[in-house]
Amino acid sequence: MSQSYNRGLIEDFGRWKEFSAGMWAWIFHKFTGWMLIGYLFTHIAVLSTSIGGAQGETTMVDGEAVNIYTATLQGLEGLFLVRLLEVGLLAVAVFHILNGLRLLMIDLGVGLDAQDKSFYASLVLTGAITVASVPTFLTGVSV
Amino acid sequence: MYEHDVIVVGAGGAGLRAAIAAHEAGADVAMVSKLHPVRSHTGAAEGGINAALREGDDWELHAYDTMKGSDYLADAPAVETLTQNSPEETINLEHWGMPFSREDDGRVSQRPFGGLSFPRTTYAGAETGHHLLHVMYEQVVKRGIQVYDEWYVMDLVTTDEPDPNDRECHGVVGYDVQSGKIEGFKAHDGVILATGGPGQAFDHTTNAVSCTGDGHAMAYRAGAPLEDMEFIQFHPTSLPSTGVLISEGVRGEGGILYNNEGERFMFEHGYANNDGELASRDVVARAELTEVNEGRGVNDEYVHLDMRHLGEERIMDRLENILHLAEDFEGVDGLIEPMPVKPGQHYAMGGIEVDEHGQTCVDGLYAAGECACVSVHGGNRLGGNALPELIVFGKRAGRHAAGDDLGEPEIKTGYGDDVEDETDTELPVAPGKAGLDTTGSVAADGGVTAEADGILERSVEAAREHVDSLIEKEDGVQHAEIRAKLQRAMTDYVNVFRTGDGIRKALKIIRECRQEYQNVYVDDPSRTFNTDLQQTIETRNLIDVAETIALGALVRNEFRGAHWRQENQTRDDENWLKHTLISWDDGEPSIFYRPVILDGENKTYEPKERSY
Amino acid sequence: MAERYSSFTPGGTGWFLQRITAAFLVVVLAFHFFLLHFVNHAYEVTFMGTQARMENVGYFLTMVLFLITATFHGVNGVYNALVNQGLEGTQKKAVLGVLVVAALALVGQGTYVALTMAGMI
Amino acid sequence: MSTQQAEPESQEAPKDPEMQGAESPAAEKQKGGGMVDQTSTDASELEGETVHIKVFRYDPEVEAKQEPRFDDFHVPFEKGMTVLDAVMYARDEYDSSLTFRHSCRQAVCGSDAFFVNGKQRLGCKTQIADLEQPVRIEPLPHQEVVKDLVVDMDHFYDQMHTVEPYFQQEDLPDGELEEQRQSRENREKVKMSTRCIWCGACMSSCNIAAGDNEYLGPAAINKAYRFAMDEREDEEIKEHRLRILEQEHGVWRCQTQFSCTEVCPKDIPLTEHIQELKREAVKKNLKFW
Ligand SMILES: Cc1cc2nc3c(=O)[nH]c(=O)nc-3n(C[C@H](O)[C@H](O)[C@H](O)COP(=O)(O)OP(=O)(O)OC[C@H]3O[C@@H](n4cnc5c(N)ncnc54)[C@H](O)[C@@H]3O)c2cc1C
Ligand code: HEM
Ligand code: SF4
Ligand code: F3S
Ligand code: FES
Repeated sequence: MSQSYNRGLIEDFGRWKEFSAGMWAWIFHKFTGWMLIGYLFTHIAVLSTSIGGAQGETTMVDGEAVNIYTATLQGLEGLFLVRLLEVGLLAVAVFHILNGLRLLMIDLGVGLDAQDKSFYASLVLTGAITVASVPTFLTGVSV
Repeated sequence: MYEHDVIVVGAGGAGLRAAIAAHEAGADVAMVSKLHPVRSHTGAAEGGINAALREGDDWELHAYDTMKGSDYLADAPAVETLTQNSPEETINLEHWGMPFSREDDGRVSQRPFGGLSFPRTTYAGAETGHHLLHVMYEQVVKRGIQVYDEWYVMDLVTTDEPDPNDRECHGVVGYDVQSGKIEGFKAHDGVILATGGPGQAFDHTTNAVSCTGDGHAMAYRAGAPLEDMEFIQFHPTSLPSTGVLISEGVRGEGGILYNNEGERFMFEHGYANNDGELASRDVVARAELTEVNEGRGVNDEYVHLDMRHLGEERIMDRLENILHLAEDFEGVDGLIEPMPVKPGQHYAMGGIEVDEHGQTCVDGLYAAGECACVSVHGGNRLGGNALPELIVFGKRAGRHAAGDDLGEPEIKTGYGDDVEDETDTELPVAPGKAGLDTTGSVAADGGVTAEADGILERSVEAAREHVDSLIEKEDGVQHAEIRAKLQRAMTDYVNVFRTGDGIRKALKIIRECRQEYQNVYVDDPSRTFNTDLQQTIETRNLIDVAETIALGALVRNEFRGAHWRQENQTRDDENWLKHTLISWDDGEPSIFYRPVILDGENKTYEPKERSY
Repeated sequence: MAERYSSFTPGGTGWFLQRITAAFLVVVLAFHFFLLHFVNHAYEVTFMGTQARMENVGYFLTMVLFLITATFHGVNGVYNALVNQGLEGTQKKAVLGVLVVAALALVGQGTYVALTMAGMI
Repeated sequence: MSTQQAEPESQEAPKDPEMQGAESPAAEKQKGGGMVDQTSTDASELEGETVHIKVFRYDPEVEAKQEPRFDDFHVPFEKGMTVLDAVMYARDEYDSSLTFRHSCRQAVCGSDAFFVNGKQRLGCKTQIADLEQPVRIEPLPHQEVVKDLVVDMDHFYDQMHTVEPYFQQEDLPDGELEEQRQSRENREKVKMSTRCIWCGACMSSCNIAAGDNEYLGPAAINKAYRFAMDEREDEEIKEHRLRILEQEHGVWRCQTQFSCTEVCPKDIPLTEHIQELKREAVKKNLKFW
């Protein structure tokens, strides 16, 4: 006899303000996972230039013939945007790793009581590592 | 219309056990309950189940303790049936997987309890009732027994011979709370009432909101007498705002009761110079109420139970759950402030009169559990004796209804040669008369025994009309108002302290409530989950039940067990070794008495002074 | 309810492999990142350098294994996520098909790339 | 109602004078529907303090309530007041059509799990003083609403029944009075899992259960845990139970979001139990490899 109707945001994720640590961890983990697999596909695509590279293909950079693989990679690396994305990738990867470790611990039944703390710890560590690595990532960038 | 061999009304411990037993005896059984089974109030029981299981203990000792605890108002055949069967039934629960607390050797644990000569209270942590209820529901699921949950039973379908002893019960009328549909349930072999206690007749109770005495009222209107209704157990330490029970353990560990002047009144006002806070439940409850009545209560309502001096360590170790209760339900931190407590209605010793097989005097109508009175508790129930009653007598009622032969009962029911009519007490008002036929009296159908189907349909029709009229009526009184008034009256005048004058006042107010109820209406026009409607019907039942409690309390002019009368503060074995019975006779209660049976299988239980 | 009663349950195996691959990935991914961003800066990567590393059999095998586990882990993760969102029936089968093909393509192409880097092709 | 004014016993609470039958929906919505006049509440002797609650209202059958809405009530505050006390007061004094399940008032019957200020809680176990006002009270998310705060629990019960929630040991000790032995440690192990009161809070809080109707859900899995870990049942029965749990919509669905554990009013470590079952299932399968 019950009626169903749309209770709007109660039913979906619109209540994000009321999410708890575990839910955020889940969402972030999902997000980072998808980013990583997406990156993996792109990564292999870019690296595919090595097929040409191996056959000695070149392209002209600043009037010089450079191995096409080297040129592609260094060309991309020369872009500020790519560097920035790389920092983002690092953040994503670090979070996924740290939270992944957290999840592995949870699967083993370790530290369940501290699951929210370990999530916050993952976040903080991710932040710290990312910030610390910015100089390394941005050196030698020619804008 | 639904048809089954046996219909069990109520799915608490008693109802579940009855259904399983009837099912095992081969009957097609269905349960009809206004709550989903696991919501039943059996789940609230904490203490345990009394059963003589161990070396050094036996059923006879248990029977002796029970008779003594009852203040010699229990019927020996019932008590002996209980104590003989409890061990087997308790172990049966274990076989069904009940998580009892365990000893080192892996056997079930037992603990001492008030009034018991042997530690025979079998328990599962502090939540024995919860486990008992769930384990039995699990067995019902396992057996695939049909459960109509959230179906409210409005009335019994009974033939209408003038003498209740000739009547037959053919089923019930149910109301589907979710959809508002009203349907008949035909029972080929029997209807078992297991509707629990009537605690909501009082405004402060440890009982659930659903404990509205529906079964009592239905049986009463069908002509089955209610027995010993005046015997109500009050628990001295319940939280004032909700009635949640604070276990006796706090006082056991050394908790102290104070009034608003900081006096340790149990001693300072001489209520119990030896035992103080540890005096028996009724003594402490009366003391607390005296303090409040004499103006020494906190906020004119309660007293303080202080355990701070026990120290955090000891409290955390032994009374941790009490801290949670006080915090969750009263917002009080027991470590830094005293806890407010006051007496609360806790248990009804009386109920629908039945024999050892759970039969009432109406053919095909059974009752079991707190709503019934086989009389194992008499004037006072021992802690841990209600749960075994559920499983022992629930099972017997189920088996008997399904056709198992349990032999000839020793206990008699109904009005008969062996009863004595009440002639002495003058009643302040002619109780009952007013406003009787709001549900279309089931037992009034023109004098001829109709075919079962015919009565069922007529009863369903009457119920539908009744509900329509309640909903269609546009204004009048709301039930909540009447209920509140009734509950106050009961708590003010038929509480721990009872005086003839007070009870008479209560009866007058009850009668007013009955009159006001004539004008009751249901504001919510919806048929979907109309709790307003359900509660309105319940309130009517409460009026009937409250009246029997007050009437019983008025006629019994003695002090026995939980029933105290100012006019006569001693136990009067000369005149009162008898049960009070009240039956509904053409809309008017008639009162009679039946002698108590003190002759057991091997011995007679001679009344002795009840001192511990 | 109980529709599948075989002792080989895809749910459990998938779950288990997801964890095992994750544990493996922690090590290799960290190694990978460290090597190519901190030891050798990515912007300095040249074909020569890559080739030099790849010619080491241990490194080569690690990288191929890295690719396979990462692909399994990633694709299986995506698949689980979609199933959790209520993918059913043919849709589910279709998605599984697409993902398997994509995964095989990725591993195939990746391995091919690695082989060229190692100069084996 | 006005005729009943002079009753000595009735609690001195403000009655909404404008209370209408719901046949006049417009009036109901404005007044009887719970928009209780602040001044009339102030007149109460109860310390003058009131609690502001916003209660979700919906009734498919009553025209004025077909469009879901929130009603405001101002309830006189008393020390120790719980969320359940507040809605009961609102019902008894202001609007008798306010509908919710409740029974025991002591956290054992599991009837009154609501969504209170964005979290699944038992009404009777939640002190209203601990909450931010206005207190928003809604029916449990992810279940169909029957009316007001009442949700349809059938799906929850179905899931509970799916895991065969009953003891299945057939081999019992000889003799009626002989119990099965169980070690204290083992009872301790299953103790928390046996405390479930079927309130449905966990199920309602779980995003996965919300998205996948066939997911057994934390409560049912916990129920299965209660038996699977009970040493009184034989190994084969445990295996049978694990087989039910490791189906596609069983334990693997759980993404360890922990919301179930956080909301459980009985403090059952649900996630822990689910995780342990996952490991048990893997262990069992590894044997076949
Ligand atoms: C706080 C507390 C602690 C207790 N502790 C102990 C203890 O330690 N040991 C002990 O032995 N006893 C104890 N008791 C007493 C004991 O728990 C009860 O007497 C017993 O549980 C009653 O069980 P029952 O099956 O008769 O009724 P209940 O469990 O109350 O069940 C009543 C059933 O009837 C149904 N019902 C009612 N009316 C209708 C209707 N009109 N239509 C359809 N269905 C209806 C309800 O839905 C419910 O399912 C305690 C009681 C309380 C309140
Ligand atoms: C380096 C260490 C890594 C660890 C420890 C790790 C850990 C995990 C774990 C435990 C899960 C399962 C979550 C669950 O089922 O609840 C997961 C999911 C996932 N991982 Fe990883 N992972 C790692 C690397 C990667 C990489 C390199 C990729 C990309 C190729 C990746 C992509 C994914 C994806 C797509 C998911 C599914 C996310 C979802 O649920 O939607 N992970 N990871
Ligand atoms: S596990 Fe906890 S939250 Fe879930 S139904 Fe049981 S008691 Fe409620
Ligand atoms: S919230 Fe849901 S995802 Fe798992 S941990 Fe609880 S069942
Ligand atoms: S009313 Fe029973 S759990 Fe809250």
